[in-house]
Amino acid sequence: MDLGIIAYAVPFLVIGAKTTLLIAVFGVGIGLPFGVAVGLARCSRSRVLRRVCDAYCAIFRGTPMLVQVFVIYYGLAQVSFIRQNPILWWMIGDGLNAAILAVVLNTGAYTAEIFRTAFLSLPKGLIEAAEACGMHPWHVFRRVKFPLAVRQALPAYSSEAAIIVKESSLASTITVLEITGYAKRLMSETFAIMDIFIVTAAFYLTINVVVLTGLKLLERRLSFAR
Amino acid sequence: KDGVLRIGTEGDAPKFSMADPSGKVTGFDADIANGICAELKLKCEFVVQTFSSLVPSMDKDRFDVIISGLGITAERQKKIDYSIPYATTPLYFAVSKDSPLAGLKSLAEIEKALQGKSVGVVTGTTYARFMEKRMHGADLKTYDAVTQLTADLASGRIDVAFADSPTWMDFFATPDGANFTRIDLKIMAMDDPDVLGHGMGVGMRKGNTELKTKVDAALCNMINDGKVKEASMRWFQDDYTIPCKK
Amino acid sequence: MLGDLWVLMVEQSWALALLKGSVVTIVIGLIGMALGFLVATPLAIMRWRKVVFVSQLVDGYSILVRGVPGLLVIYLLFFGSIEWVKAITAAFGYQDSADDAYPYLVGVIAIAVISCAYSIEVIRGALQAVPYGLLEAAQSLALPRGVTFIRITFPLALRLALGGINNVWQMTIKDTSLVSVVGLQELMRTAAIGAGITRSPLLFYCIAAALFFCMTAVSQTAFSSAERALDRGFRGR
Amino acid sequence: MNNVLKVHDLTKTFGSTTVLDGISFNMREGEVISLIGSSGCGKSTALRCINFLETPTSGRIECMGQSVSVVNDERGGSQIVNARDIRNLRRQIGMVFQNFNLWPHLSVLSNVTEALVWVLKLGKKDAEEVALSALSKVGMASFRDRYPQQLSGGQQQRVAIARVLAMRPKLMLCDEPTSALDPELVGEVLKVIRALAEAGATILLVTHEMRFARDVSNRMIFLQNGRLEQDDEPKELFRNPATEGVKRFLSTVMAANA
Amino acid sequence: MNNVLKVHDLTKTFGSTTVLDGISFNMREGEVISLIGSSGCGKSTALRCINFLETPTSGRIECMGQSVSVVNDERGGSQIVNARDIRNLRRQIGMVFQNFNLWPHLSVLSNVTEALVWVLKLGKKDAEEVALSALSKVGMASFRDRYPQQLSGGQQQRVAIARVLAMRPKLMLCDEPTSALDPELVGEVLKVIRALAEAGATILLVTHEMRFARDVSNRMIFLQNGRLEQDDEPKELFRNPATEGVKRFLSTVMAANA
Ligand SMILES: Nc1ncnc2c1ncn2[C@@H]1O[C@H](COP(=O)(O)OP(=O)(O)OP(=O)(O)O)[C@@H](O)[C@H]1O
Ligand SMILES: Nc1ncnc2c1ncn2[C@@H]1O[C@H](COP(=O)(O)OP(=O)(O)OP(=O)(O)O)[C@@H](O)[C@H]1O
Ligand SMILES: [Mg+2]
Ligand SMILES: [Mg+2]
Repeated sequence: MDLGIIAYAVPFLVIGAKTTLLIAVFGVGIGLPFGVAVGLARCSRSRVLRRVCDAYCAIFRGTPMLVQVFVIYYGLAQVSFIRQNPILWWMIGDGLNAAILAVVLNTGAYTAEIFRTAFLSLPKGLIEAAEACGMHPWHVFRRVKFPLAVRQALPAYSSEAAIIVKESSLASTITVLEITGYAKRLMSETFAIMDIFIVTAAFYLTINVVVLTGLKLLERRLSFAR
Repeated sequence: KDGVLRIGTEGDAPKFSMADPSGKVTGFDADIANGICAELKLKCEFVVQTFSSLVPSMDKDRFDVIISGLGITAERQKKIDYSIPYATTPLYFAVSKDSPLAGLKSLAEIEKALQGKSVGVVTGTTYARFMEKRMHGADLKTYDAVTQLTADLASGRIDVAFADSPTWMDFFATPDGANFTRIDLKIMAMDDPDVLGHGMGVGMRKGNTELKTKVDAALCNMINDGKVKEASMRWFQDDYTIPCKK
Repeated sequence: MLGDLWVLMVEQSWALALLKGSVVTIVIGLIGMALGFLVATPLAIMRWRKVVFVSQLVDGYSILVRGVPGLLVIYLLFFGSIEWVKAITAAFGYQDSADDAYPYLVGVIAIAVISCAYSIEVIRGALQAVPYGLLEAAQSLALPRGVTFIRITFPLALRLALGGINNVWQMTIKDTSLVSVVGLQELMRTAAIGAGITRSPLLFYCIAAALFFCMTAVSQTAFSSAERALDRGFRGR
Repeated sequence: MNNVLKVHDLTKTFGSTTVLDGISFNMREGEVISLIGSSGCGKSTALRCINFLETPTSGRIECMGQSVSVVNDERGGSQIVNARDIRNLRRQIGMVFQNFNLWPHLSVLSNVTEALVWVLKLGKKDAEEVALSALSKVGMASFRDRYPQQLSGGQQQRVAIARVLAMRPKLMLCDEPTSALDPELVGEVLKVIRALAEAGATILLVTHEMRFARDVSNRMIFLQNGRLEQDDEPKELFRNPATEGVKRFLSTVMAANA
Repeated sequence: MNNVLKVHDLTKTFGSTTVLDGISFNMREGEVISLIGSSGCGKSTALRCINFLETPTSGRIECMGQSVSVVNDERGGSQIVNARDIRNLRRQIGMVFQNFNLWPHLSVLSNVTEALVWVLKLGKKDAEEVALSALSKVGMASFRDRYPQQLSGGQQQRVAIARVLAMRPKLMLCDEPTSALDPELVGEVLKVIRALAEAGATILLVTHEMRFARDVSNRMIFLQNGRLEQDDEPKELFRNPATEGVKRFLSTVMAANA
């Protein structure tokens, strides 16, 4: 490894890491509640709602995120209606916003699947016990369904969180300079592909080790005595 | 391998290196490669790979040379060896026809006019560096490919784009590009070789001097007998050859 | 518009190339996923049983592989090993065939290594969620460990893991695009080349997405029926 | 006194098995009714229907006069009162489940305060006070910080009872509330139920302990194969079994008691 | 007759709470012993220790003479017999759990045949035959294709009993095997247990039904706060309670029965 190149690369990557974190934080912050809501909707009694959410999940899980990013950023930009609507254009006109939108939509679909199975596998009696004392569905959800589902979903969701951090790299294809954006530039400037790659990976690894260990600790904290 | 020259190339760069569905590579780079093979009496074997794996693959002897429009810069030369430069493409700014920038003439004027404007370039290119070094006040956006750059220029996300001349020839011919024009200021690599490099060269593993002398000689021959010009005219309708200094 | 499409797809035969790419994607995705799952299951079990030392190793592996970009995994695997392989195969005189086959091998292994790390977490989570009393019942009846696992623990855990495994599979099939860095023309890479040289990225990427969607739609029906089968007995109260 | 609960022609089928077959009875305020019958005769299902946890296939359930649930099977569909009405009703109906259904992620105390805080909107302090008093009624106050899975079967059952007691429901549905308790505790629970009834609560309980049922209830209802066979005062029921089924059931009970 | 089970100075603590405190007793072949005591006194834990589901903190359990489990807390660690020995023992020990623990993904029949096929290595046909005969003993043969969650509480309990019956264990540990059953069925189960005991099985059961216990058992063991307070023949126990605790427990039982 060439220390000179690494020393040159790190300051750029640090700047990029801030953007990566920004995307990831928004991705988790919006994507998790959104995904949980979709997961709930997929277990709901309304057939239409279920179908719509199923389709959404099928599409966003079934296609590569790169394509989703492209369609959202370049594809939608070709629709003049969207270009004229200030709110829509605010969402996709700017690369960073479009990236966050894509990450949220993508992770939402995966999160929904994780939580859907978690919700389906909850012992029904526990929910009935909550309903039987007249709890509002929202409270049933918040105090019984969600805490129990989270405990089961956490291992799988921790993977999803790590994926969000890594997939945020696709933002570099739509002009957002996060870690990978800078890394691409540095690589073609210096051709020190492996060196820069390894440093870049170290950045992602650091973020993810923090995320994954954090979630592991949370999991341990939440596990109740058997 | 005996009797074969293995060539790494990207395969997805229009006009330069295009791998068709059957895997056959055409384009300016392919012509240069075939020329070199003919000179060296070797059989050409193309290996199509993504850009970021080209250099490590060559390092590990998956192929012998990279011919993929690589610009020669001092920094890159720390990692790989280059042949002599054989061609360079002129660079232009493109703006929409009704833009006030359309009439500008000098780099200084442009630099001033670009303050606060968003400018698009393809990431990692020598001219992206150039933009960064020269256009301080501009909001630089980097793209992975020229198609994305031109798409954003068309959709109005960026005010100005900077790329090589073949890109603009292509783009202006499309319906989207009809409203755009290039600023009449030709920038060549020689204008600022420290940043823009010395033109395109063939990349080789470091220390492979035997091959380098052979390839250099072959290229020099091709330049001198007009083969490079021929290829350049074929793909770009213009002569981008850099004369052989030896 | 349709005429252009015809020219691109049929006359320039991009359709065929995309289909070929799909085959590479499916083959590598399936083998990688299956391999990963096979390895993940015992590892997850050991992690669940809290086997000393192995648990820590499994945790380390899973955090490491999930933490770094997939591209690095395949880069290190490929570029880290290729010299050795070259040397060894050259010694036996098989260098040419090794050169051709090795990228496939590494591609599959890399995909397996990645999907394995994700599968471990899914399986472990599901195993932990199986009510302990049900396993005690099996123990008290002296069911051998293996039988308990195959007949009781695994089916119950599988039901809980199915959604997660489905996620891992969908991710894995798309992760096959990583193998393009070792020179394999899978679906995404083919689409990227087509997008680049025909200058119609949206068209090619959307076709690729549609092909991916078809693959996952087929697997989705399989997962749905598996889910229904495993849900037998749980639909009561 | 008003009718707290009117059940009319309640029928419930699971697939092809008919579990409840046209059951009708009324409950007046302050009444304690025991639902008896052999295993699998539909007692739990009846309780679950009354609490709307199960949608009846047909029949009518009228609860607290306020709200009426009309269910028709004439057009093959069930029509139920809306979710909000059900919730309002449930606020006044407490249910002790046969298998307790304590929330495993909450401590004993939280299991009890949960509904107090979120349904009755008590403050945290008040809720804990109420909860502790309910817990001590069943002798579980000292286990307040344990988690359900760290409790013995009988302890779990007592927490489940306390969870409902704390809500002071107007109508209490208890599904074998003493199945895991020793005779001593059965006596305690008996006392608690009596006190509740005296304070005006209406209680419908499923039990297999005939003596307990006889002691505590104003009326006893005997179910067999989902059909209501007799609905009478305990004395009357024991003296004059209405059908062969009741007679046989009681005679084996008596034989066992002998 | 041999001692089937010898429990010596069994102690079990969870964290700081001592649940079992130096319990010792023996069981001879064909004996039926009832373990009684108030809720939370450690009955289930004792059963679980004997079946090695719980590792005792200290003490000694000797089972069927074959194998001895020596557990010491002197050096702070527990030393247990190896897993194979435990499995061999468990093959001859059956356990009916307080909360049934039926496997939800298997039909009633499969719940019973499972161990027959995999532990006793019966063929599929034979296993089903044995299973059905066990199921019919508890009146559940007609539910063979149902899943546990489609059964009532009492039906689940009966399947749990059949699952153990079918294995013809030498030693049966039953944790409140009749808690969810009506008196009629309690009588049936009583018969089954008697028949088993007469056929030579040894049965240790936890129960709250004093009459049932008195009728069925050769000896009764009273636990209080994890201590063994009395181990006597039923008559003797009822006549001469050894300690205040036993006396109080029995007196409330009697009062409840009155
Ligand atoms: N995991 C645990 N942690 C702490 N205490 C426990 C745990 N499990 C059980 N206990 C305590 O051990 C005691 C004995 O429990 P056990 O289940 O043996 O009681 P039991 O005699 O079977 O009572 P019941 O008749 O109510 O079933 C109880 O007081 C219980 O609270
Ligand atoms: N989901 C279901 N599908 C089919 N049959 C069911 C289902 N749930 C319950 N049953 C049947 O309905 C009948 C009544 O069940 P229920 O639980 O009401 O009985 P119970 O009177 O409470 O009996 P126990 O005293 O044993 O608890 C039983 O025969 C049971 O098998
Ligand atoms: Mg019941
Ligand atoms: Mg117990």
